Amino acid sequence: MRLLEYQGKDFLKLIGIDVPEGVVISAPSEASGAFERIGKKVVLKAQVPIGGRGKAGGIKPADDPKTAQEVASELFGKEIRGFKVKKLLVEEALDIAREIYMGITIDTRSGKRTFMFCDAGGMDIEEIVKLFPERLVRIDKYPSEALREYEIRSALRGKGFERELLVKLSHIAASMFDAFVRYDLTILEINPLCLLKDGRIVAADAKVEVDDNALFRQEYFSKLEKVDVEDYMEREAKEIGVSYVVLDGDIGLISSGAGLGMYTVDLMADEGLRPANFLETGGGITAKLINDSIRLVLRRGNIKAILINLYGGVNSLIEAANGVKQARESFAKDVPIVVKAVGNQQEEAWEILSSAGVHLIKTFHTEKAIDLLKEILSQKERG
Amino acid sequence: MRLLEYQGKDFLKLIGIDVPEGVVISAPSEASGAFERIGKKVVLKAQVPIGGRGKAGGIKPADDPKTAQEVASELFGKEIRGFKVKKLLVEEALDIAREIYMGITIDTRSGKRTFMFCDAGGMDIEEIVKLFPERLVRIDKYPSEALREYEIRSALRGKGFERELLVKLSHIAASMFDAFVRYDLTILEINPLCLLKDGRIVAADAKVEVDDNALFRQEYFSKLEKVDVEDYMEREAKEIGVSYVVLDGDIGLISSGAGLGMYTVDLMADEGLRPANFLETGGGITAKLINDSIRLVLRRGNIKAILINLYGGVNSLIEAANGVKQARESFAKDVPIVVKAVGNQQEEAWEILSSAGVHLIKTFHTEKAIDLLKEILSQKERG
Amino acid sequence: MAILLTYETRAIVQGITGRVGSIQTRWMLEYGTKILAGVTPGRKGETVYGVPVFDDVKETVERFGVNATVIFAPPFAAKDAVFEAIDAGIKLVVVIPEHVPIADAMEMREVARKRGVVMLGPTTPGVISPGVGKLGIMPGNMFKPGKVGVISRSGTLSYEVSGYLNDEGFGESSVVGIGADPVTGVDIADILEMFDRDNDTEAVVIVGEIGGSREEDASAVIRRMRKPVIAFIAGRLAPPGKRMGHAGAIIQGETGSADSKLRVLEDAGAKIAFKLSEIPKILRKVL
Amino acid sequence: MAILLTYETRAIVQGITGRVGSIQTRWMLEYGTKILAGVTPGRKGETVYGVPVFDDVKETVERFGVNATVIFAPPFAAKDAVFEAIDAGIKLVVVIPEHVPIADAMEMREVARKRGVVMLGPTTPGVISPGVGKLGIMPGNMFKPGKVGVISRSGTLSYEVSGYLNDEGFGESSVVGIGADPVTGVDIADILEMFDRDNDTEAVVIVGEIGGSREEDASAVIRRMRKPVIAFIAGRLAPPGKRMGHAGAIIQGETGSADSKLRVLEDAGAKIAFKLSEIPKILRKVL
Repeated sequence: MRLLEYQGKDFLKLIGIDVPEGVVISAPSEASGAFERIGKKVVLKAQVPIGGRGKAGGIKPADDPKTAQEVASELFGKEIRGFKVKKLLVEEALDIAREIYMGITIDTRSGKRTFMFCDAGGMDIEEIVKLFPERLVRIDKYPSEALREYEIRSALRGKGFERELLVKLSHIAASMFDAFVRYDLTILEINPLCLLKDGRIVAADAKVEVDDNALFRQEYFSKLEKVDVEDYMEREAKEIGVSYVVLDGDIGLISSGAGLGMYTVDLMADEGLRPANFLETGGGITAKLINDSIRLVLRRGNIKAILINLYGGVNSLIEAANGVKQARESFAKDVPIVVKAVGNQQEEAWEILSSAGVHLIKTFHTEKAIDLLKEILSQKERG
Repeated sequence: MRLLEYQGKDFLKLIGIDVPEGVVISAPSEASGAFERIGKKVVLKAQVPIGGRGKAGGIKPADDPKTAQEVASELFGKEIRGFKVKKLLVEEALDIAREIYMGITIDTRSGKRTFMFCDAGGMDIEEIVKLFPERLVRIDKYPSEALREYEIRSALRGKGFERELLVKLSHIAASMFDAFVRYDLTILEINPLCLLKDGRIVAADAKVEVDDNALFRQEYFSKLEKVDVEDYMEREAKEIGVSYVVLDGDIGLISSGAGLGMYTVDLMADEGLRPANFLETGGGITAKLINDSIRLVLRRGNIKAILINLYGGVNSLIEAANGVKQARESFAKDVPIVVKAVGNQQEEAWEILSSAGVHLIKTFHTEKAIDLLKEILSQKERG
Repeated sequence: MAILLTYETRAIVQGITGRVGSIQTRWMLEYGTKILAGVTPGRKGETVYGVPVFDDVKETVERFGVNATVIFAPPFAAKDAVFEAIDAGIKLVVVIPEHVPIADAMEMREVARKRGVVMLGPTTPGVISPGVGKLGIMPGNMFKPGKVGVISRSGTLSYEVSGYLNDEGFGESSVVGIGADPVTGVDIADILEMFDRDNDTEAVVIVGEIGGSREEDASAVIRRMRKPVIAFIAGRLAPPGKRMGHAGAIIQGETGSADSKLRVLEDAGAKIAFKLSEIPKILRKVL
Repeated sequence: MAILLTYETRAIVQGITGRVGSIQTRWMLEYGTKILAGVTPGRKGETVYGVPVFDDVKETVERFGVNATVIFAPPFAAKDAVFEAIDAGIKLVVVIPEHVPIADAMEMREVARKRGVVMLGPTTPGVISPGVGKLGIMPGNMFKPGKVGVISRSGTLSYEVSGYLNDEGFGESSVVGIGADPVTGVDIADILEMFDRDNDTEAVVIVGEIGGSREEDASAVIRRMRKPVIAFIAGRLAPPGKRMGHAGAIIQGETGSADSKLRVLEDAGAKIAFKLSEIPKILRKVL
């Protein structure tokens, strides 16, 4: 779960890190009021769940209430990198003396949490680190280890931070790390952390991602207003309980594993077929889940055929077959469906699938399923 | 900080452990209403911060609202082992099938937290454990170690708990241990934990003590209504910042360390002198603290003399001397004061003390200070 | 004879009374696996397909000399189940559940590695040594005894690759799913070393996929291995995954893409298969 | 020559710029102690009575080869200060502050002991080796060089007992406050063993007090010691302390009272002093 900027900043406040003065608005008419509350020059920032919004025109300054309202009207009408603007963060314009980078993520390689600091921040951080690797301070910690302020102070020694600034930066870093652990985060990034000319240290941006699998124990986040991050179909997929990504082709694809799904996409592409989506069921297949998945795939419109690639390991092929049959009998009457199903209880499943009028592959060969699919499509084209 | 029973039970509820249905009342007139709310036979339990209240008549049953009110009136008039009854817990009468003991404390010897379980509970638990040590299940954990439910399940194997009961008891134990760590507790004891005939498992009593030194980070407890646990003078002592215990003699005693104070009490007793109190300053002596301490000691009334036993290590003897002098000049004009003061900056301190008209011992010998005190008292008696 | 799961393996199933746990126990038994006991707290005294159930793992170790476990616990309980197995002295832990919090997976990995425990998963199909037994959820009919070791990040693809190996008469010594989660107990490199030491394995197939760097990290082992290694990466044309912020990008560097993996693996001496169907052909050449 | 604090000791003061830290630094310096640096985060570049201040302990270790620290931190910060010192490789840590949460003291004790660090405190006056130096808050004028080792749970009583030793011409090799808190870094037993190995110590005085079981726990060491041990317990007639619930009573068993301590110590071969003034007389007999 990825937070919008304003939600991320609320979270930073919660853990004791300062952010610029700001007001969130949902309509252009609220902009001048927000300006008055802040009481100085502002920037209006489109709240969209994607990076690069600055270059896409999603961040604009305003020096007076009237301009603020005009800018807000303009932004609320926009679509930024595919996302409609539904909220704006109206924030004090910052008088920046210096920018810093701080970020924490999980190094899946080692299974450690990795804290990173750079004495420069901003959009070019990756370039800076590539060119001047010595400017990156990196501390890795096993789950059993805490990151303590003194380690950060030691690590920042000689990097040009002194007196209170050193103490404050170390404290911010320790608070971030502590929160990262406590709140089951997968990313916590402040870029840039700004030293302002008036002496304040504020997080000018906030990137916060929470482990979806840990939301059950993270009430703060599970109670947050759900962000309109995904395509509505991806959201529906979440409710059904499957992973779903929209692609731009015309073949519906359902697979019972991520690896198998990726492999099937590769093979389809090799054969010039274009999947309309990537839908992976995971290990919890029921008849209903398959039925719902087929409905979801078809909702996309313009679907020429569906390929269902299944193994019966932890998944029940019988459940899957029943789901296909139900869909066939109600809403998926006409679309060609190719099903490859092998594994535990395959014979029973084949029987059900045969009665459902789908094209059946009874061996493990995904390549054969794709050959069959191609054949069906070309027959269809020929009429 | 020690919680009253009802506060302890509120805390158990917070951490997910069931307690009997109960209502706290502050006046006899609320008793019948409380009875109605509970809707069955009740017991009324005096909320006093001391054990043994059952034997002292602080727990009484009532089978109807009228009796409840009468019993409440009786209890509110009582003083139990020195404590006036200001609150009653009106609680459903329990139909008990079995009693169990669970407790956690700190083993100062090893620096570990110790979980204890016994398949019998109640007031005789210490006797039971002495007679049948094999009935005690004990698990010790370093701070870096968690206590996990499966360890408790393993430890309870063969102790006669099965099926859901085993799972529930392990879960309660793990919740207790987790809370003990998270909330900086020094004692968490449920005795007895009752298996009721209706299948519920409830904590029939709760003993909860929190580390006073950790209250700064334990908002739940620091916000709790302060319990009227101590003598009002002990409470005042806490505000001043000293440790204070009331004794039954007539010599005021102020010392700059717990060990020194205990030693002084021993020596006084050997010489037939009886201290009126035990007041220990710790390492934060200021003139005001000493001045306040002398006032506190004198407030006891009936004080024949004051003995002040000080070392100047981390404490400033000059501050102490100024505090004595201020007290001498305002409210402590007549009482004989013997001061022993040695250590850092002793000469400057002696000068101030001499000008304050106290009896001064300039060597380390506490015995000499007590001899001097005896002499002064006998002179006084002789007139 | 095989790695990890051998004739000496004496296993339990944690979560044996659950819907998935019980049916999978049946299938493991039918495949001939030695499942000596099961554990579900509070269910001691019951049996599941003839397997006795206990309240805690320690008792099963004490009674049956158990040395492996297959865990079917709900995701939030997986960590405790793993720690219970490790504390009881079990050295092979197969963690089937998906959706385990990554923080828990990290703790499990740290403890398992410190204690010398081989932990497969989370989100693993488990390990099968065809003809010997299976600890996990893979369909037994997809595998045949043979001389090729298979290491896979994906369960389903390990079934598919075994299909090709069987078709062409190779079969598998053991098929090991390290787990599909970002953080797992063992790395591809760990399993490669086991296969290299195993007398019954003549070649190893790595079925990788895009993301992470487990494949790249295996290159040092591949370089010093005596046996041929064939590598396949799924997701050559898959849509790019989520970016893990600048921090993720900095850590990841150039690793993670199919290109990176294939280049590094080939450079280390692995033969590259672009389709699974190519694997048997390559095997014919190298064996 | 002394234990813990010797001519080789090179110390820092953590919290050197605070009110107490700075004045005590002055007194330690005046006593001749080698204080090479101080640490207060954010204050690097300042000096306190000529001692240079740094932001972190590690830098002082790298620059000055520091091997001991005296900590004057507020109670809530004591744990971090101790961990910083231990992580920087310091093996003698003196924790002056009172009112440290007991959970923090437990963590400090666990880590210190695992890492082979001698931690005195919390709530310790520190250690003084008369004539050599002092790491702590004891008034230097209360001590004289000599051959008696003193171990005390109470700061003030260690001053008083040293007074008697000086009066009678004994003096002290080292005087060690283990700390008055319920949980401390070292036990009486640990310090006894050090004194037994120290060539300059001829006898040891234990100044104990009621509560806990550190005195009882020392009996095994006393039994095997070559040097005479004299024990004193304060609080013979003090009011009984708070009961730590049934749990506390069960753990504590018979230990904790003055009677218990005196009986166990005497049984182990220690000579018992009922008043501090008796100690020099006993010393004359045993030396």
